[in-house]
Amino acid sequence: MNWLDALAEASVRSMAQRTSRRSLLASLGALLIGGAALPLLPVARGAEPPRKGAAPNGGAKDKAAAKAAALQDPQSCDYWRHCAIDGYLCGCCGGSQHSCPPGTEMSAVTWIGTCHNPADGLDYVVSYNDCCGKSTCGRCLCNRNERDTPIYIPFQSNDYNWCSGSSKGNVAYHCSTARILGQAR
Amino acid sequence: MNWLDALAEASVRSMAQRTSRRSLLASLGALLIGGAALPLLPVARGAEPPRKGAAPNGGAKDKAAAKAAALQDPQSCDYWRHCAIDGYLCGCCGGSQHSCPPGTEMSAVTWIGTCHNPADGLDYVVSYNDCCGKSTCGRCLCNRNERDTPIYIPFQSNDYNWCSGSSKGNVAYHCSTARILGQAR
Amino acid sequence: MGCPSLCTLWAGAIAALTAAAATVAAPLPADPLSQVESLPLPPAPHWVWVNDFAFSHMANGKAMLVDGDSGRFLGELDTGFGAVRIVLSADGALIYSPETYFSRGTRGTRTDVVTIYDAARLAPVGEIEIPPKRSSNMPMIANAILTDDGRFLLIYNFNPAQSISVVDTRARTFVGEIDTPGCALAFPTGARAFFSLCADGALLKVRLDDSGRGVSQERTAPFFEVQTNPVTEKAVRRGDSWYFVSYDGTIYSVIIGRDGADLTAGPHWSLTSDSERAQQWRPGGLQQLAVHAGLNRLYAIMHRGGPETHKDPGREVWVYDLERHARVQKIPMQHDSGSILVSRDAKPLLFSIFIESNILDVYDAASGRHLRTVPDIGTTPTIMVGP
Amino acid sequence: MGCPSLCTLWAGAIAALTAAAATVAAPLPADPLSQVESLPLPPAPHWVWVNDFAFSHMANGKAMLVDGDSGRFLGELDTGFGAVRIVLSADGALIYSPETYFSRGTRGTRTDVVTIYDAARLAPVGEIEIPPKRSSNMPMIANAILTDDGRFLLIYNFNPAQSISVVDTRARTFVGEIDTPGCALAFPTGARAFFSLCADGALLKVRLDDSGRGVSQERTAPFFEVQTNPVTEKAVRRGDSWYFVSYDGTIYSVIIGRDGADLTAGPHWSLTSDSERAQQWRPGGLQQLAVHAGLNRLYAIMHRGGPETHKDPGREVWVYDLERHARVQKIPMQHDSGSILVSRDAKPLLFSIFIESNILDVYDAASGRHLRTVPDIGTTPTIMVGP
Repeated sequence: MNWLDALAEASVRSMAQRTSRRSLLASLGALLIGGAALPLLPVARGAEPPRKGAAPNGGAKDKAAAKAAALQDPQSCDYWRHCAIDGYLCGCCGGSQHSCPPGTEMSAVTWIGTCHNPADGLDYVVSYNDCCGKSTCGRCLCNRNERDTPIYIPFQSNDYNWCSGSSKGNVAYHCSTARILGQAR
Repeated sequence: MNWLDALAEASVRSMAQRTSRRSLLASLGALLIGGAALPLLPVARGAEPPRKGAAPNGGAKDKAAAKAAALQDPQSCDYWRHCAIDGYLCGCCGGSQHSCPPGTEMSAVTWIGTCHNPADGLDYVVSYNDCCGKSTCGRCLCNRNERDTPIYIPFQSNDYNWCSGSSKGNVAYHCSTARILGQAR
Repeated sequence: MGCPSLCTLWAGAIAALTAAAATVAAPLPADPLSQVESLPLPPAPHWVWVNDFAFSHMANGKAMLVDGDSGRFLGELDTGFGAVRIVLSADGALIYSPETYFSRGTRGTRTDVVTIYDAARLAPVGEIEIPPKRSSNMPMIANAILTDDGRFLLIYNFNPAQSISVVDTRARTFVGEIDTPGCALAFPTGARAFFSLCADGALLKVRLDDSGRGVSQERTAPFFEVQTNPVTEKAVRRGDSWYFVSYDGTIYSVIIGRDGADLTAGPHWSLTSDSERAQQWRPGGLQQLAVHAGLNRLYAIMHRGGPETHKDPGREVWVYDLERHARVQKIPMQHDSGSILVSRDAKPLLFSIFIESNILDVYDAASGRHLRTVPDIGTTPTIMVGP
Repeated sequence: MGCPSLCTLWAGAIAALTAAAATVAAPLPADPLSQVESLPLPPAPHWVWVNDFAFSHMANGKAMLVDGDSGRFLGELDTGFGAVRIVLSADGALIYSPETYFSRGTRGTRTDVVTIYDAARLAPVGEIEIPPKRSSNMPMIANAILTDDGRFLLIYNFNPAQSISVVDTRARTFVGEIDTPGCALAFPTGARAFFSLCADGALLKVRLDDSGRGVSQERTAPFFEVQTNPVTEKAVRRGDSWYFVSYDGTIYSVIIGRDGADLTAGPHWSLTSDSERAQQWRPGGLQQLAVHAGLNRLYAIMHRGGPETHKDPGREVWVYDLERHARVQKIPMQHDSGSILVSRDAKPLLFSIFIESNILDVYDAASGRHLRTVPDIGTTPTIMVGP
């Protein structure tokens, strides 16, 4: 399983919501530095200094407060667990960050990321299980491509519909969760 | 057949494209006066003086020229034959004002209107056969409710999907045509 | 490579990444696998179901459930091609959904069913096949509706022959079809009676037996004037009265007498004053009326325009006392309103949608205060139903 | 009342309305009934098929045909759930479409088929059932593709086991499935050969026999570097070369040798100069490369951004001479461009779409001049194929 080898030391797709990607990247750069001591973890790949050309932090207190709130809001693309999500947020669809909306089924196989929780300063392994069996939810699309791989490296690719792996062979994609699997070491 | 009785002296749904309905109505009022000598025809119902509150004609020559061109453009909601249409214009979907796009089937039963052709000064009975068997075309939506009736008066109602009457019992609605049946007397 | 071996490897990789490390702060616990939400029953009074007709992709209609108090999206049902509405059981535990499917999406064999959903799990628990002739039209409340005792589901057919399919929700069977030539839709008037609206303005009164079969039909003389100022088919019911509104804003009522068959006309009255009519105020929209039984109030979406604007949205909802036939309130709308619903409880919410946008507006029906706007409610939201 | 009697009455009513009246001007003739358009064959070189993934209603994907010269919308196919692409036969007379359906729209029994359409009538003329495991992913050209002689259709499966389904388009049968563990997609290299891309950067070379069955597999050493700067799977082909581009804009080619199995690496070269790289110019998009064989040109959508922007749209298309590996042109885009295609003829058009809008832009590929913008092309247009 070449992609599992890759996975063990792999990069993780990280935060870059299309609609506010540039502003988000600046804050991320800083966040992820907190994970720099964990060289084998995906999150370590995020430990880059803020890049040239990234939008300068406007410095407005309101902005910073809103950003901080969003980091703890499961219905926000900026929620800390969503650092490698791609799809509609189940928290906006009748589920939550770790549960599926009524009547859908959680995919058995999916892709994972490692995210930093600013509230406790810890990094967590997060599993982005899709919820399956109904049409797309259509709410809170959160689409990021940081460290996303092409589909020939499946478990790091956000271009798959992971409902494909559902036990019922039913591929209808509804939304994506962000479950904590455990603390990252 | 009560609704056929009604039909014989019936009103016809006329022009009121949602997006430019108000400007359109003013011009229609004038147009339809040409049909005032035909009291039994639907078009006669249109023979009202321009109403108070209707948008005054801006008088711009460009506007008038554009309007005149649109009256002869089968892909325009303002096309003269479309005086009672409701739906996607087949002329924008791979068909024309009197033919269905490839791979669709023309509905056998539908609703009719009577429209005035400014090019020859004649009124025509127009049949708005739907084209059926594929998903909605999604182009050139033309939605009018003038003299539209509730669905308990079916053949004057634009709230039905007329693909319901297709011989294959297949209700997928794709677009609507505007076929000339003959000159109105 | 199959999933069994792959999944084992996968689990191993995850275990390697998540070995429990002692830290100063107690870390957040792991989330359970395969957790799926379910809803409390009965449904809360401030929940609302919004129908998404999905006009650009009609094969994939939806019904979407929103909590009006929080604005939270609670879940959805996929309701197939040309979805008109779902119907809630009397106890709120089940949902009946008339649905149309094709073996190849938009072509192939057509199958019409009533899907029965568990209202807590929003998952199908049964299916009743019905004749594949369910009417495809702009969604109307009277397209599918339960008899007053909640037992028989009446579904309007149009192909273009007109009939009503009767489904026994208790036995979960299709009972049969009742021809209603020249007459449309179903307006229940009792446990075993309904009427359809005929093209000449008459009512076709139909009685059912206890098995749901039609046992008698009677067609009244024209009840409504249909040529110059027809009533819309978008009626609302309060107790023993169905309220219809004409294009010009006159309210006509059908009063249900003994046994649901003795139908009489109530007094008619206008939503507008002479001066308002002169200003072309009139009702409009797709679900243009709402009613609150407890408050005895009628709500109407109002705008200014000619008779051809009878489906246009409005920016005001006018509220009437149904006893005095008097307007008691005007509620300004934040956005274009094409459909309204008022919850049944004592502190009602007023919900508003419009097919050309995809938001749900929520108001306090008593004060008229705008409480919230819920975004991203489907593609082309049409009509609403509540518990 | 049934349609026969109703239709007779209906015809009578119409006859009454249309009695021929003599007038001074010759009136327009009646239009024929039931006229349905069909398309000339072979397809014109400036036609383009746009895939609508319909992300908000994935059960109703479409393929839409547009004439680039006139901007006219010529027709569409409904292509089911999670539609990736259609495949045109070598002579252009048929269209092969891998499609997924459920018995109840988005639930129930899943059926995967290759629907065969008549390309003139845009109507189904055949259907081949395939295993219900077709990969559901963002549409890629290599999801479904014909062998070089046009006989075998190769379809990528992922559930998450990986394989290729082989369909014999001549016999119109499903031949079988070829396991490709750890390797994805299909890139044909001959009449009976293709390769898949493996997660470690290797190529899995597969040979077929004349019945389409896999007869040998060989996995190369890693061919591409996948950890720091992988090539995307969005390759384009010209003659005996498949051109891949990495996240940083380096072009790598796979050169097909004798019999389609002897694959070697061509020279690699960069789309960008050192100073352009310093400015973070890089390729992006969903169908980010295009090629013109006759002109020997490669086209790439370019924008400025970090490696995580490798799927971002661009506002420029840069054009390269494939022999000299030199940029020869920059074409400014009128709108965000996420996917491009260049027609094969001597006066090629450049087509551009982007999944977040629903327009098709058409350019003269030689001059770069913007010719037209065609509106209302589906809901979420993804990739394009041409004749």
